[in-house]
Amino acid sequence: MSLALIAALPFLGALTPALTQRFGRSIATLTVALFTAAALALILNHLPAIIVGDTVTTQINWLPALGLNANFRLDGLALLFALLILGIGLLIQAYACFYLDKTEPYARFLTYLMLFQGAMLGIVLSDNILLLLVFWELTSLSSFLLIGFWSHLPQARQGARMALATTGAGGLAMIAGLMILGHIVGSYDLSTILTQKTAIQTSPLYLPALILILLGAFTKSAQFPFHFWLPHAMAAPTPVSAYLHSATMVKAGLFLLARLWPVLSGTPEWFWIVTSAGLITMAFAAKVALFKDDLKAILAYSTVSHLGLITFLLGLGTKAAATAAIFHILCHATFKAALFMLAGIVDHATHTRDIRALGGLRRAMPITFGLATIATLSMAGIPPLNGFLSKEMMLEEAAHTAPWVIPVLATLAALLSVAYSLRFLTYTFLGPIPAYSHSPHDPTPGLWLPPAILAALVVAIGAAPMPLAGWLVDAATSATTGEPIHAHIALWHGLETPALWMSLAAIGGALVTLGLYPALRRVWDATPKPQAKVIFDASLTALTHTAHTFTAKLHNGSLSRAFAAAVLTILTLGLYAYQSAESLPGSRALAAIAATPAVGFALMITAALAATALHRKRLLALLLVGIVGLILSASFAYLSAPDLALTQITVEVVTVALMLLALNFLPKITPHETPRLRKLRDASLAIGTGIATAALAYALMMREAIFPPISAFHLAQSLPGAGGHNAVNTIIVDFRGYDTYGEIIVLGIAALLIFALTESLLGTKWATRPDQSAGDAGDPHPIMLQTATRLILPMAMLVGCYLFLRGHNQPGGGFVAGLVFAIGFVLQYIASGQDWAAARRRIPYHAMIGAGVLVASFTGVGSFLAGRPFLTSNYTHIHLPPLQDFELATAALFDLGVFLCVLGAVMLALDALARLAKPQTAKDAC
Amino acid sequence: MSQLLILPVILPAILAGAIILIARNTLNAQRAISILGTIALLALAITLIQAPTQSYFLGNWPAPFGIALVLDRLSALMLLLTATLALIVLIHTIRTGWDTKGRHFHALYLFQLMGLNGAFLTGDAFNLFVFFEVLLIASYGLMVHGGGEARIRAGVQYVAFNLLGSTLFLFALATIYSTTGTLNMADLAQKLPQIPANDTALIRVAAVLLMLVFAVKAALVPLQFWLPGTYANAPGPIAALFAVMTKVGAYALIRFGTLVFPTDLPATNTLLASLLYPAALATIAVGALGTFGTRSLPRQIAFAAIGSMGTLLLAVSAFTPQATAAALYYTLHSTLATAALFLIADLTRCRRDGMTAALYMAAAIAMAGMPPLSGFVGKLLILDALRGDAIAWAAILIASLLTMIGLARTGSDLFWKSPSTEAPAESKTAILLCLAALATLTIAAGPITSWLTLTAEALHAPTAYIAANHLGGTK
Amino acid sequence: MSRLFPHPMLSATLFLAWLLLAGSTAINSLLMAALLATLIPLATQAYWPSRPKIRHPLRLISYIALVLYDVIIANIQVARIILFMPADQIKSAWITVPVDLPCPEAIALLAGTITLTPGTLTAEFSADNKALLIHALHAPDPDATRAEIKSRYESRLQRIFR
Amino acid sequence: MLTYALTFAIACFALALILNLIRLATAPTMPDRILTVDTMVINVIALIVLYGVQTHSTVVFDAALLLAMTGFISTIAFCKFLLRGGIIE
Amino acid sequence: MNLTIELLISALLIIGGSFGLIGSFGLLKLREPMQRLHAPTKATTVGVGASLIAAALTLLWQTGAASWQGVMVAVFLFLTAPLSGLMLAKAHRHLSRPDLPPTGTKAPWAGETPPKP
Amino acid sequence: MEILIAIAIGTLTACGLYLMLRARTFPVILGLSLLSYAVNLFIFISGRIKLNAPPIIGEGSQYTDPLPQALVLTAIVISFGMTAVLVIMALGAYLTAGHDRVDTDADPEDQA
Ligand code: NA
Ligand code: NA
Repeated sequence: MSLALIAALPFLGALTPALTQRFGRSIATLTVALFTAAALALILNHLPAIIVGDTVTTQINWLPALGLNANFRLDGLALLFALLILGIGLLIQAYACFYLDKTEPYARFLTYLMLFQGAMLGIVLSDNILLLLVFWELTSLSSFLLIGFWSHLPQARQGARMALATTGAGGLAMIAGLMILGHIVGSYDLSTILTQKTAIQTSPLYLPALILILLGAFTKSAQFPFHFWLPHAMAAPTPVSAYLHSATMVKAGLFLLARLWPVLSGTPEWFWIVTSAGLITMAFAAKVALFKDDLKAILAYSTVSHLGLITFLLGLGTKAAATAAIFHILCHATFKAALFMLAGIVDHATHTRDIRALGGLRRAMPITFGLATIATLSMAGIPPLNGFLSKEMMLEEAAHTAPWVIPVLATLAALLSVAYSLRFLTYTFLGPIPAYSHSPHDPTPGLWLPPAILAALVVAIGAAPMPLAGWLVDAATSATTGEPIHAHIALWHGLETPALWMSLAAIGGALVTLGLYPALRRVWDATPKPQAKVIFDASLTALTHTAHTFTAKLHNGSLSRAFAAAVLTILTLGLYAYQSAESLPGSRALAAIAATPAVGFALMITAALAATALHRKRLLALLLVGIVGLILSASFAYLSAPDLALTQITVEVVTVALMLLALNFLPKITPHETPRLRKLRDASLAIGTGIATAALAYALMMREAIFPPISAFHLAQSLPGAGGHNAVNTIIVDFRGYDTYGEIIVLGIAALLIFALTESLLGTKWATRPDQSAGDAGDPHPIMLQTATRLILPMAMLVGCYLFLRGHNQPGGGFVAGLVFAIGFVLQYIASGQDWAAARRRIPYHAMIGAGVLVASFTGVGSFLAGRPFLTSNYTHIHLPPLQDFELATAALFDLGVFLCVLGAVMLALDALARLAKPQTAKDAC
Repeated sequence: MSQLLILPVILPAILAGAIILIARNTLNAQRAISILGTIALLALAITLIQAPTQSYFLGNWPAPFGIALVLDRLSALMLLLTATLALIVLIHTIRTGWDTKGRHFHALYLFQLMGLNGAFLTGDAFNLFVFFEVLLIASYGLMVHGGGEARIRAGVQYVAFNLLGSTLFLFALATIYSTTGTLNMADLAQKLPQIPANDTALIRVAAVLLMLVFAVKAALVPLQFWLPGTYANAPGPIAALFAVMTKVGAYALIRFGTLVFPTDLPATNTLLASLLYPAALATIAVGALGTFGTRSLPRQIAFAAIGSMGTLLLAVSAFTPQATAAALYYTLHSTLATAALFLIADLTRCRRDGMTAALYMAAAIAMAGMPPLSGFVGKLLILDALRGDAIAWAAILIASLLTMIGLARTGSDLFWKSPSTEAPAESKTAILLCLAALATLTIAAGPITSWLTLTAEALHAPTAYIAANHLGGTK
Repeated sequence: MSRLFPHPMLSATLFLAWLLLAGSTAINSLLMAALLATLIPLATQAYWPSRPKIRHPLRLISYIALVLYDVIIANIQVARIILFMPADQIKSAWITVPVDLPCPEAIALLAGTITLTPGTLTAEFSADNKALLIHALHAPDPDATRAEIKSRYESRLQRIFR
Repeated sequence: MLTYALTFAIACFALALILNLIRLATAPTMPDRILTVDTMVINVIALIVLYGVQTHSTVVFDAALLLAMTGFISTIAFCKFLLRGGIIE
Repeated sequence: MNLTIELLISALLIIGGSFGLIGSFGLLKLREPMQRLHAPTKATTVGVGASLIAAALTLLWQTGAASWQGVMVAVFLFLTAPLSGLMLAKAHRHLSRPDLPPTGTKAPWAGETPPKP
Repeated sequence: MEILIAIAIGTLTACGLYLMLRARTFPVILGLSLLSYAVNLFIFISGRIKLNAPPIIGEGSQYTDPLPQALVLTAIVISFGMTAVLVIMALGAYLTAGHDRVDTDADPEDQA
């Protein structure tokens, strides 16, 4: 539990600044520092156990199904990193408190910083690689926020995005790599994985896993060629650079290499990939650092170089090299964090970071100069500082590694390291004083104390490595290698160590290099260099552009193309599904073709084709489609489907009215605008699908169902079970009344939608006014029409009642009845106008819909009273002398709901559309 | 048989009917009914999720002759997801006043919930069509709520495209009925294995057509064209609610793919899986490239939604219990994450302060599948379930990266580049609730996934589902 | 009574129509017919605000019989024109018929009669409803056609409607 | 005899439909086309009634009734469209 | 008796069919649009009317049950045909603008285009 | 008869699809109407064809399959509602945009 608490503490701390910021920066800083310190204290609490080689673990089951568990472990390696993260974290918090300007959103900064701290701590404490991934990605995210902290600066935004893209990409590769690792082992728990060296290294998936994991580690630790993001991350405030980009986050990759060292290292693949990446990075970045003029850029490339050094050491795969690597992690964190802080101080004091504009600060800023000297010389690997010790160990390892190019490159890197360090120091602090805009001076202790503490460590560790750092290096290295290690760190190993001579050569070479610097600089400046940022930007821009173009071209807003794609897909896959299986030939006896239906179908087909061919003349096309509807209705009557005929006839009338209402506004002609090729494409798709549909229909009609259809039950139960002769109607109101329930709601919603949209249209200024020039005849309401419709309305209602009442036994029903009523009322609208008809409406159409839904619902709910499910029907025969007995069925009540809903919906929709035709009048609420 | 099963469908319908009948001109009453109704639905869903698999025989007609509702773990889960999302979105809508920008918002909203719940509960293929239509037409209404040129024009495309889908649905259902003589899904599950091996072509056609319908709803490439315009132009909260609409398609694909057309069915075999797999990959690609290459936030979220559907359906296409469980987890996650992003996008129209930025960050993290939120967990679950499939892994991971970069770019442009505008503080309650739900998904991932694992196992061995069909309807 | 039956003729028509539709004169049908014949006119009276006064309902029936007879006769005449008369010999004409009828219902009835009898067709009303524009398919003597309409139909209608 | 007469009548109305189709194709004006469709409706009503006679069933008479009651509405709506643009004013 | 009824029905059917055909034939044959308007009245009245009577008689004769719905069909056709005729005539006139005789009253024809304000 | 119906279904489908592929809203609406006619017929024939056998119990000795008819009824009603919705939306689009093209811009905010 305590480890989980430790991991959680920084996150809890991240919550506090929002609450404490009102009390001022100091309080806010102290509060978060308290959390960091508490975590540190809890870590130190475990120190004695760790030093003797124990491992502290905590297990919390989080997602056992996946193997993602909140398992934490604290061993020597974790301890080393935890101390760096929390210790330097405390210093950074103090430094930042004084560093950031008063106008900056400091609370947010602290929150981000603590989020990062938590993520980083999480990485090193994770005992589950999936959990580690969680924290790993969190560091990418929180560093994105920190780099982009000065969000008003374009380079900050860009640097943040670059870091996120690069480390994010690596992180995703690492997810794959670590998951493969987990799959090889069968567990995602580090404790298990670390014991499975043989299984992992003999697995065919070892190499892919290795490469993917290394991608993650190298991007995070800015190894060549993924180093480019780090210098751009320097757009972050200096405390961030000091913390993330020197001491902690960039070391996460190294941590991972170290963490997995026992199971991944020792193979040729590991050796070659890791050492070459490290060595190249070390030498290459050192060279670049030599030619940079920005203080932070020099430090950034130096960081890259030192990370390369450590990577190189880890790649060697020997315990001694691992020891050196661990030790250098510690040393580098101390001097580099200090240097970043000092660079920040110089920046603050002089308002520049360009070393060509700096100089002579040793007098103006003696404290800074002193601290910088210590840290820089350590960076250069000058004895007796700690940097020297670890560099010696590195050179010693390099010297014993074949081929020769390795020690040579290592020495060269050391040489360059000395050179840029000296250049950094001398250009900034020595030489003449240039004209500063205002006189620079040492900062308040708040700013210089944190680097001073680190500098003290640099000196102390250099002076007494074994008592001060030996135990820590031992513990960490033991944890890394999985075997007890007792390092021997000393200033002097005797004259026969190659490292000594390599160091001397490096220092000497560096002095020569610095002497030749102007010449070298001219060569450098004249050499064309691939600018990583330019390449990155260009490729990202190209990728963005490609993605954008692709998306815009694909989703170009063309509905026709969307349709075409859909139709093609449906057709192709349908045909494929058919082609790829067998089918028995149909054997049903077919019905004979009578002449009259043949004429009818011919008429329908002709009308459909004509409507398609003549679709540009919209009114004509509508008329032709009307013919199709007419023949279809008649066909239903002919094909023993009288209910369908009734429905189709009435729906047709209302649809035509609706379309004409709309066509009143719309253009009457469709322009010629599609190219011939498009028409050809459309025609082929349409014809192909038509043929396929016809074939499918024919195939279905040719054969009986494989199983007896369930409708046999409906036919058998229609009368005894549902109390109606009309099996279609009993299905609609009873067997499948629930479908009908949904269907009337669809209709109701349609009406509400039309009403709502009309309302919103009435409230807006239209781009287009209806073109009324076409129909300018007088006499909007012919008297004969008015008079006749007065008779037709009651007659229609009578017919409606007739169809409603007999629906259960004969064709008809609530739906048709509702439509017939609606048609009667629509006629009033047509004959006498919207004003006239709407003024005579007694019941609001809305209410009819609502009432319809409620009547249908409560009819259904009524069966609850009998403990029966929704919509359970009941019917009874009433004997009331002298009347003949008649049937009362709950289905009729349900049908009444249908009736009301249909009537209300049709009328509401038409009324709304009619109101649209005269937007000048005030809205009349329904 | 518990009457509770029908309530998720008829309760919203009755409330909507009541709104139209008596409360259509009083906004406060509408809001009260709407909120209370949604809370009731949430309570119902919580009750039902603990219930065993059972059927509800409408009209008391026995299956397969009447229509049966079937409540199983999956449908209960979808009910819960819908109710949760609905409540969140409704709160946002009321607090931002979106419901005053047009008529009938609340009635349409309740009908929308009715349609969704009905689709999740039904055990009848044709009834599924009916409730698809209910939920679609309500969504049309909500989509154009408030009007405006761009929205209405996008609405036209949305409606037209879905009408094509609905027509296809009918073709498929007719083919199924014609060949098998039944519409009940459990009945189909029992009958299809008995189809003679030499006469499977027609049912295969039907299966493919049916799955294509669901693919339209799920925005599977190349049937995704309707989505970006619709989601980007819909009112913010409605776009958020629509996050669950694509899941209806996913739900139906899972339901039919495991119950009616499982991979061990001789007639269809792995036909559907093998079609779904490349389509899902293409969907991931289209979604990721769209998220990466688009600059307007709502559109970008729409593409991210497409991408997440691809990821989800990639998992579905494996048709293994483990992958299905992962897909279900991802369903919950991507619904809430998409919704959160849309709600935030709605907020950013007038407000881009630090708090909004933080909310955006959290939602974007979830959407991109970055830790610590559920997107990461979901992604890991799917990767784990698809182990050994390098293409799938690469697709998911690269898409995740592209989504992350795209959302980061938009976020930094939106919150860093353009100064935060001062506007009246709008409520963030709904967004916080949504993120809290995502956090819950993450923290409680253990119990949730073990529940989902059982759900997936039940889906792949649907004996309880089928058995529930034979237990009632005595009329 | 007039409040219960705002349009007695309508009620009668509906009563009869129901029996025709139901195809039965059983007690149930009669009751339902009576119910609907009462309720529907009440429900729709707002849509038929005026109340035409019919003096002689029986004469209305005989008028309808007359029209039916005329329809058959005229049909035969027009059939001959269509089938056998060369197109260029057909002398169509527009004829104005001044009318003097008390209510719109009567005017509509006249106009309908004219259209239903083949060969003539009501094409328009004057804005003040005092004249009908009639199109005659073949009217060598328009005045005669006008006179026949006035004497055969209009005068009868004048006597039926007040 | 009845059968022949019935067949004759059905054939007449079917033929009438074909004539309508020809008229539709050659009609010079929109009102002409509307008129033709109006006539088609009447012919279809007749055919439906005669089909009922042929099958001794009154089930289809309702369809004829509805067509007779509602068929003219489309005609009026189309005409009103030509006359006034709006069919409901 | 049977033969008489059969003859009667057959005659009605033949008359109905013929007039229906003549109506559609007239539609095709007549030259002027206004003339064509007269044609379908035949199908409406005698054509369908005779068929309906034939239908009623046949069903009465063959099934013994009278079907009076046909009467309602005829009622609706008679009620609505003048309306179609009027509106079609108006549409014709509006589009072709023939010279009309005066109304003989102070008012113009109702359908004449009102002067633009 | 079956061949005739199949051809009718095929023609209606083809015509409907061709119109749906047009670039203006009105033809698209007409196309959807034709397509819904086609699908209604298609559902109807899924119960196969029986002449003169309406599913009215007691009217005859054999009946056509009533279930597809009930399904068609539902489909007709729903497609009626949907058509109405599409019509009003097309109208709204035309009134607000000033034209009736169905295609929208790829990414309206990119142009801005
Ligand atoms: Na006439
Ligand atoms: Na006449």
